[in-house]
Amino acid sequence: MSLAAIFSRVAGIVITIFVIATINFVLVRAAPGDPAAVIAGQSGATDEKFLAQVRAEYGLDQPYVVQLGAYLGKVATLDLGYSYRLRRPVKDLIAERLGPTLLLTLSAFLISLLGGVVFGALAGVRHGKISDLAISLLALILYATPVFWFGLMLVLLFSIKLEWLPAFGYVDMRAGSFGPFAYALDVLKHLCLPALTLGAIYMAMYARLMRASVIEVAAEDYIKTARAKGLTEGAILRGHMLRNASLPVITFAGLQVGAMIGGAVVVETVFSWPGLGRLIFDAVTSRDYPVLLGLFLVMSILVIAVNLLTDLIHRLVDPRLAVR
Amino acid sequence: QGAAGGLTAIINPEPPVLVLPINQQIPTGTIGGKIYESLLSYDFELKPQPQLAESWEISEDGLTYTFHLAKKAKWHDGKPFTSADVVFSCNVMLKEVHPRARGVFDRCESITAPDDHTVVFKLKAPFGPFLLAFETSSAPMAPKHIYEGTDYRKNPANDTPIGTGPFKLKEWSRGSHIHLVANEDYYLEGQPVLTEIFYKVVPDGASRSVAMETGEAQLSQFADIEPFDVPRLAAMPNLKMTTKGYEFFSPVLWYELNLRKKPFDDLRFRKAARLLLDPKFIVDKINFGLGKPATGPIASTTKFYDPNVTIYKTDVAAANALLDEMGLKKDANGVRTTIKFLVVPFGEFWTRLAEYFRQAMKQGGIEVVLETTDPGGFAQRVSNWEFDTTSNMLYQNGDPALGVARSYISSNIRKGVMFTNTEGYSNKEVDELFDRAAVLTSDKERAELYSKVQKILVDDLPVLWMTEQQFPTIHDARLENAIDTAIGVNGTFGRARWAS
Amino acid sequence: MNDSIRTFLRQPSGLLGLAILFLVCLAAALAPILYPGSPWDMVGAPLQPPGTAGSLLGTDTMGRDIASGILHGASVSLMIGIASTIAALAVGVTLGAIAGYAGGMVDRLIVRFIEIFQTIPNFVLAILLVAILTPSISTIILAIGLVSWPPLARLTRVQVQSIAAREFVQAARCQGLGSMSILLRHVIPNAISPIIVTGSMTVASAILIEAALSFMGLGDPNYMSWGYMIGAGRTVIRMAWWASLFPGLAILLTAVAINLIGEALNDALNPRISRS
Amino acid sequence: MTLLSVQNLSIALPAGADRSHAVSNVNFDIEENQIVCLVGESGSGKSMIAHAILGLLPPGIAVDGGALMFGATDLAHLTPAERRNVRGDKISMIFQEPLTALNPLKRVGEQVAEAIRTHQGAMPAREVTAKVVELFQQVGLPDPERLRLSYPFQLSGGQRQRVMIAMALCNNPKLLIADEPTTALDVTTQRQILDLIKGLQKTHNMGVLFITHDIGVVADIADKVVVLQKGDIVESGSADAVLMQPEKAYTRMLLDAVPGKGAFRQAGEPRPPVLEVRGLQKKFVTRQGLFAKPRETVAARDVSCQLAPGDTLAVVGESGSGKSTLARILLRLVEPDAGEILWHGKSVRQMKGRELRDFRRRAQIVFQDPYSSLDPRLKVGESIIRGPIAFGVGRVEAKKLAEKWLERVGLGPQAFDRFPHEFSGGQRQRICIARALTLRPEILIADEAVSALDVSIQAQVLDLLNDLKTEMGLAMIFITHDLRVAREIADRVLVMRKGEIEEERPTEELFENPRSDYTKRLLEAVPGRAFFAARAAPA
Ligand SMILES: Nc1ncnc2c1ncn2[C@@H]1O[C@H](COP(=O)(O)OP(=O)(O)OP(=O)(O)O)[C@@H](O)[C@H]1O
Ligand SMILES: Nc1ncnc2c1ncn2[C@@H]1O[C@H](COP(=O)(O)OP(=O)(O)OP(=O)(O)O)[C@@H](O)[C@H]1O
Ligand SMILES: [Mg+2]
Ligand SMILES: [Mg+2]
Ligand code: NI
Repeated sequence: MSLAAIFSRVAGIVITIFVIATINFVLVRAAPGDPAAVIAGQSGATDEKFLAQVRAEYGLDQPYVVQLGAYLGKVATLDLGYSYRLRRPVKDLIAERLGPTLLLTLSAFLISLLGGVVFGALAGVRHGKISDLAISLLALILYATPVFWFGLMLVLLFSIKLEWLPAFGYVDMRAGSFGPFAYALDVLKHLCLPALTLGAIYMAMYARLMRASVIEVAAEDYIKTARAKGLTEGAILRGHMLRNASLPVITFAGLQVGAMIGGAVVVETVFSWPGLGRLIFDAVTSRDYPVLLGLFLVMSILVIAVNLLTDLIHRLVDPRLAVR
Repeated sequence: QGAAGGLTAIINPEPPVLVLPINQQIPTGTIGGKIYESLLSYDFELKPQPQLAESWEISEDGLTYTFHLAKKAKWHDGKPFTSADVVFSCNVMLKEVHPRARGVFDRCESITAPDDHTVVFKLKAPFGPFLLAFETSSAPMAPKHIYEGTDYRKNPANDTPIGTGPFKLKEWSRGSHIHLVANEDYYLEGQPVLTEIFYKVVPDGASRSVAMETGEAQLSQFADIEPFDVPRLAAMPNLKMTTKGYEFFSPVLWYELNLRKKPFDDLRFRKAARLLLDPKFIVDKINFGLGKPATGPIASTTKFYDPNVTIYKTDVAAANALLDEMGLKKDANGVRTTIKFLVVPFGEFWTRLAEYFRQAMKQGGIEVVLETTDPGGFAQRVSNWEFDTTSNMLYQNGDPALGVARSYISSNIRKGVMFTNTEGYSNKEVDELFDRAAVLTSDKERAELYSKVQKILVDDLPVLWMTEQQFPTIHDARLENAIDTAIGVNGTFGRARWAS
Repeated sequence: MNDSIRTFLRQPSGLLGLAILFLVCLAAALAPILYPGSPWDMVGAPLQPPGTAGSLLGTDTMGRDIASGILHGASVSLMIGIASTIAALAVGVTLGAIAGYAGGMVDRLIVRFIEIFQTIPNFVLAILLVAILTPSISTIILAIGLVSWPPLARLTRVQVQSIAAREFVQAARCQGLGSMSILLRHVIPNAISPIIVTGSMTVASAILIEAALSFMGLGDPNYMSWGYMIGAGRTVIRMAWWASLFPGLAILLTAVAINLIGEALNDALNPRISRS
Repeated sequence: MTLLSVQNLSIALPAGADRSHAVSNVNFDIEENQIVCLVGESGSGKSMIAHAILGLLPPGIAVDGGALMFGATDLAHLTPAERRNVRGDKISMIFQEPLTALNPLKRVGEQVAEAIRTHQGAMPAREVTAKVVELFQQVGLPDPERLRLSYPFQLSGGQRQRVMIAMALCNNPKLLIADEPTTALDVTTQRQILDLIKGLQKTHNMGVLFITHDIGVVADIADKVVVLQKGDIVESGSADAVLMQPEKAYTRMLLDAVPGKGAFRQAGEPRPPVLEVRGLQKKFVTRQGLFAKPRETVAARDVSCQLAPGDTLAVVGESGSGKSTLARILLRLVEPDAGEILWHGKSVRQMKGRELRDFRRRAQIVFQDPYSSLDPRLKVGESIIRGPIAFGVGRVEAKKLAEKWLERVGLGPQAFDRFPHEFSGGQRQRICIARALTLRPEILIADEAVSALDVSIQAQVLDLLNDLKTEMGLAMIFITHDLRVAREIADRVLVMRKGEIEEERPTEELFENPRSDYTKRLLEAVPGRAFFAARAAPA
């Protein structure tokens, strides 16, 4: 990537963050009632002293532009505000929840991408056969399933009926006394259902895309060339089709990261996963706006980061981008 | 396993801090109650028992209370606990940071320490329930050597709470668990028995039940277990359920109508609304059998309860007749009037309560539109009287003077303050009865006055009392002596032990 | 157009989708007749399994009839889905068409704007909007509309751009047709079908978003919706699976139906497939 | 010795295809060291035969009769494994589109190496690389060491086709099948590739099955010719025999249809021009990103020319030389950076509103791609009458006009109510011409209007245009990359290269006596020149 390209990329990110922060600002101002009361809402009783403190902190007595500037300044210094409900800086709250969310979304992302590519390729190669039909149908259904409901049904099946996997949580409560290996294993066990829930829906999406893409690629001339070379079908699939066909899937997956993080909010709620999504749920039910706004910003940044990552993958896979 | 050993309990939500003197939310009380103590504890009948005070006496005129402190009591950092700490706590710190304590200790003329182990409270006027003010959450003792002269709320020591209780904070892993360990230097002989307590943060209701079911956790309290799960868990052989240990709180639940507005100012309307409602429904279908219908403002679990008041039976026809009499006619859709209901934004229970209210009122042709807000907006609207109807639940804190009168006396109509007389009820006679009952010291005399006030209130229906809420404490069947005071799970757990 | 309808009707999956959607609409229409009371009415004992005591699909924690809730919820879900899609279309198509047709600086600005909105986790934004503006049917529609427009805008832009560059559009210009009539008669008719298809799928995703919002407790408390029912049934899933299963199936079926229809529309509106 | 013997080959098409068999009862042999050319119009089944030999027929299409004897084995009946052994080893193949025939995500060297490894078993990587480099040298690729690490998109069309050839040659096949390997290339590149294939065929003693629709190419390289029409062999035999003494009418027609053999058109007296272009400049700037440097392409640099009524000006040049851009600028579909366009002395660039529409009506265009230049949603008639209606002609009258023109271009009025996709490419092109002519233009710009068509149809369209032109006194700008077409139709020829005018002369002068080197090279590269010159001479 050229220096100019990097530069314009960075500029893009900065602009995006700026816009999101502005949305945040506007939203707080859009909330009905006194913004100070809204921000301070968690204190239970509306205490005048407290309100004054909030007003001063947010500069609510200043003109809008000055307020916006001050707010952006805070964002720039990573000051995401203070949760009066939890009596802690939002930054800390988010920091301690970031790990589980990353674990969940990344594993779901991998599951969905790998599964989508594999199943989609399978269906694409078997185009028109029974296995294609089965995969396509399943994908269609999964794609139309409400994530949280799917999660609940998995819990019903795997935790309540079969008792194979834990239904909720991140680790067993007794895990503190486990060894590191047992601990990891326990987290893994807890991770199964949420990651599967979140991953499956997107897997369905990617599988559909991959299938179409494989069918399209299969008709490409270079596949004919590969056949004319005498390669086996397996070698053609591996060496020529997969990579080309997964390009649109990767692009799309990059676009879906935002949606996936949104999905994580719901999945974490269903599975009591102690991540950002769970924090959002708690913040929503108690309308803890500083936390909500901070989370919104952080999640957007997360999306940008993952977008960069997919971009990188894309560049690795597609030499045409790398050179340009 | 012997009597000692560790206990794993559930905590939800995670408390913001553990320093009980500066925060009295429920989870803070539960965990803080192991770390901090006050002068007294109370048995199930709310009779005072020794805690940091070994003994006490009250003067004839009911104006002077003298407490003799436990001599061996020490703070967790090794400093001795003395009467100076009590004076600092009650006279300085709590007055600043604890509104409820301020209300009580402002009644004192002076709080003094004649020697290291004696404290004397001199009241300006007699106050019947004064001895009930020394419950842990109501008047937690704070170490003077740490807090004196600092900004209490921002004191860095708030991360490492220092109390006198039988357990000390070892580790707090935010979002995960709080680890308490036994205080080896505890002043009461043979306490604590347990070696450690883990409080696990489990924000999800379903996971909490699972944790109890599997034995991952051995104790849950308050609203930890969703009501519908309680009967199931209670029936499990390895678990026990009790509703004891909440006597001090004895919360009463009611629907609140804004009496400043029409048609709520009309007693006939309130009566009709009351007749449309069925407390049994709330007990059975929203609470899954926990709690019992309330007959009036004072809970039956507290001292001055009088059952001989007007009893309202659910009667839709009578309600409609009353409404007809008021001249509220049904329109083509069978709607007499449309009112709003401000849904309490604290979870499913409150939502269900709102939904029930809507359906119940419908039978009388009263259409209810639910409004939702956030907790901030809720507090703001209720305390500023910007609502039609809502629901509310208040702790009685052991005595009508502490926890009941505040909702009905006209001197407590204070705009902008939550948990006051927000419905706007005003009745001179009631005011007077409550005032007089508070300053009497004889229980018998007080009971008489409270009986009178109960009768008046129940006939006047300032709010529509529904139920006396009960909380289930579910614990491992082998856990003993954990619930031994009127504050149950908020107690010290000094005597809690495993059955061998 | 007739060809399109014919092709559409030739596809079994599209027909199946139509049939399911028809049933859903029928359910919405018949709800007041089959279950004349309000879906909030507590008709029986709580948590009754399906088929007992006159409740077809069982009752929920407050003894409300699940079947009644599903029928009454149908119109709420459909209404929110359609209304928020219209909102999204209004924003997306307008912005996309402007960007595609104007090109240059305007285009770059709008594209940037779309990109930013695509970066934002849209469900989180929806939560934020609804939470802050307080949940009501109109704020929910607004929020869903506001988070659903970017793909539509992007698609519209690409469509308009590619159609405007087609040689037949240039030919039309050479024939002396004015800009307006080219836009109306050549560009839009040719660009519209993928937008219709994506728009129809947006209805499904809007229904899903609404369900998720209600599930999170951000629904309008005065309307019975499927997401609300799942949310309310979630805590009792161990003892009353029916309380969350059936409303979930309702959402699933509706979304599948809409997607099937969308796919069939896609084929039907594609002249190469429909008229060969 | 016979290398491959095609015996009574029939290939069945699936139900619903345009005919029941792609080819039926096809017989021909390919000998060692021989180039056999398979010619025929589009859709005649040439590719099907080639694909059948390697077993690469698309799903649903199968050999349903006859044999493909390769030595003693029948290629039509092999197991998948046996077939793979033949593919790329004894028989290899090159395809038409060099861009799409290579995997865009793999280095070209690796793609060749893969073919080597597949058939020669495990080999040390170094050896494979050495072999690849050697092959690249053989096919005349510059700097093979570096080039083998490139990706296809980094190579030009001709280079890619060379890579394909290297890949085909890597296992020393006995038979090479080339399916229109040069159709997508510029004439000069085509020339090089043809020479290369011919040269390699000699050195490797290969048999080659060369598929083309271009008789000129056949004349240049074929030892033997097989003429195919709608799946049947019309005629086959040695190249000399078939080309010089064609027996069948179809073959003769194919030969006659090749443009550019008749007498040169003579430019008439100089008349005042309808259209005059002075000093046109156009630079395309593509922005790469917010801060990246924009890429600039010069599409026109100081272009000037004139067009008189009744004149035909051919614009020729390689791909990307700016021909289409010129056409678009003339019609103001693209705004030039500088320069003047004068229509009857009036500045077209100053025109607005009515005046501009009036000009547009008098200057019509027919595009190259007959598939994208008709609105797929409109009936053909509707597409045509929109123009006249826009100029105030009544609907009924416009319809009459359209029907008249449809008939005039040989389609008949029943075409009016049909959709574009119901017509073949040639028919569509005629519709476009009808659409242009209903507005009675003075100037007709044809942008590669016949490039997508088979020679026979091409000849028909060219004839039609010629007739119409004389009839209506049209001034025509004819854009083409095919010099033969230019020679056939133009009074004057303008040669463009990279946005600049290389040469502009009357047709005869240019062809007989080119001045610029570039023009010379272009002329020399035209396939079948010698043959057609020889053929024309006795006539
Ligand atoms: N996949 C297919 N399905 C059905 N029919 C097909 C298919 N591919 C080709 N055909 C038909 O087979 C016939 C022969 O096609 P083929 O591709 O061999 O023609 P060709 O001579 O190579 O033409 P061109 O010069 O255009 O490449 C044509 O009528 C074509 O319509
Ligand atoms: N809209 C555009 N934006 C940027 N570059 C363009 C644009 N149109 C044409 N070009 C560039 O201008 C140059 C000339 O293009 P033009 O289409 O006029 O070539 P041509 O001679 O018609 O080629 P061909 O024979 O392939 O049709 C090419 O390099 C092309 O990439
Ligand atoms: Mg072909
Ligand atoms: Mg061109
Ligand atoms: Ni050609």
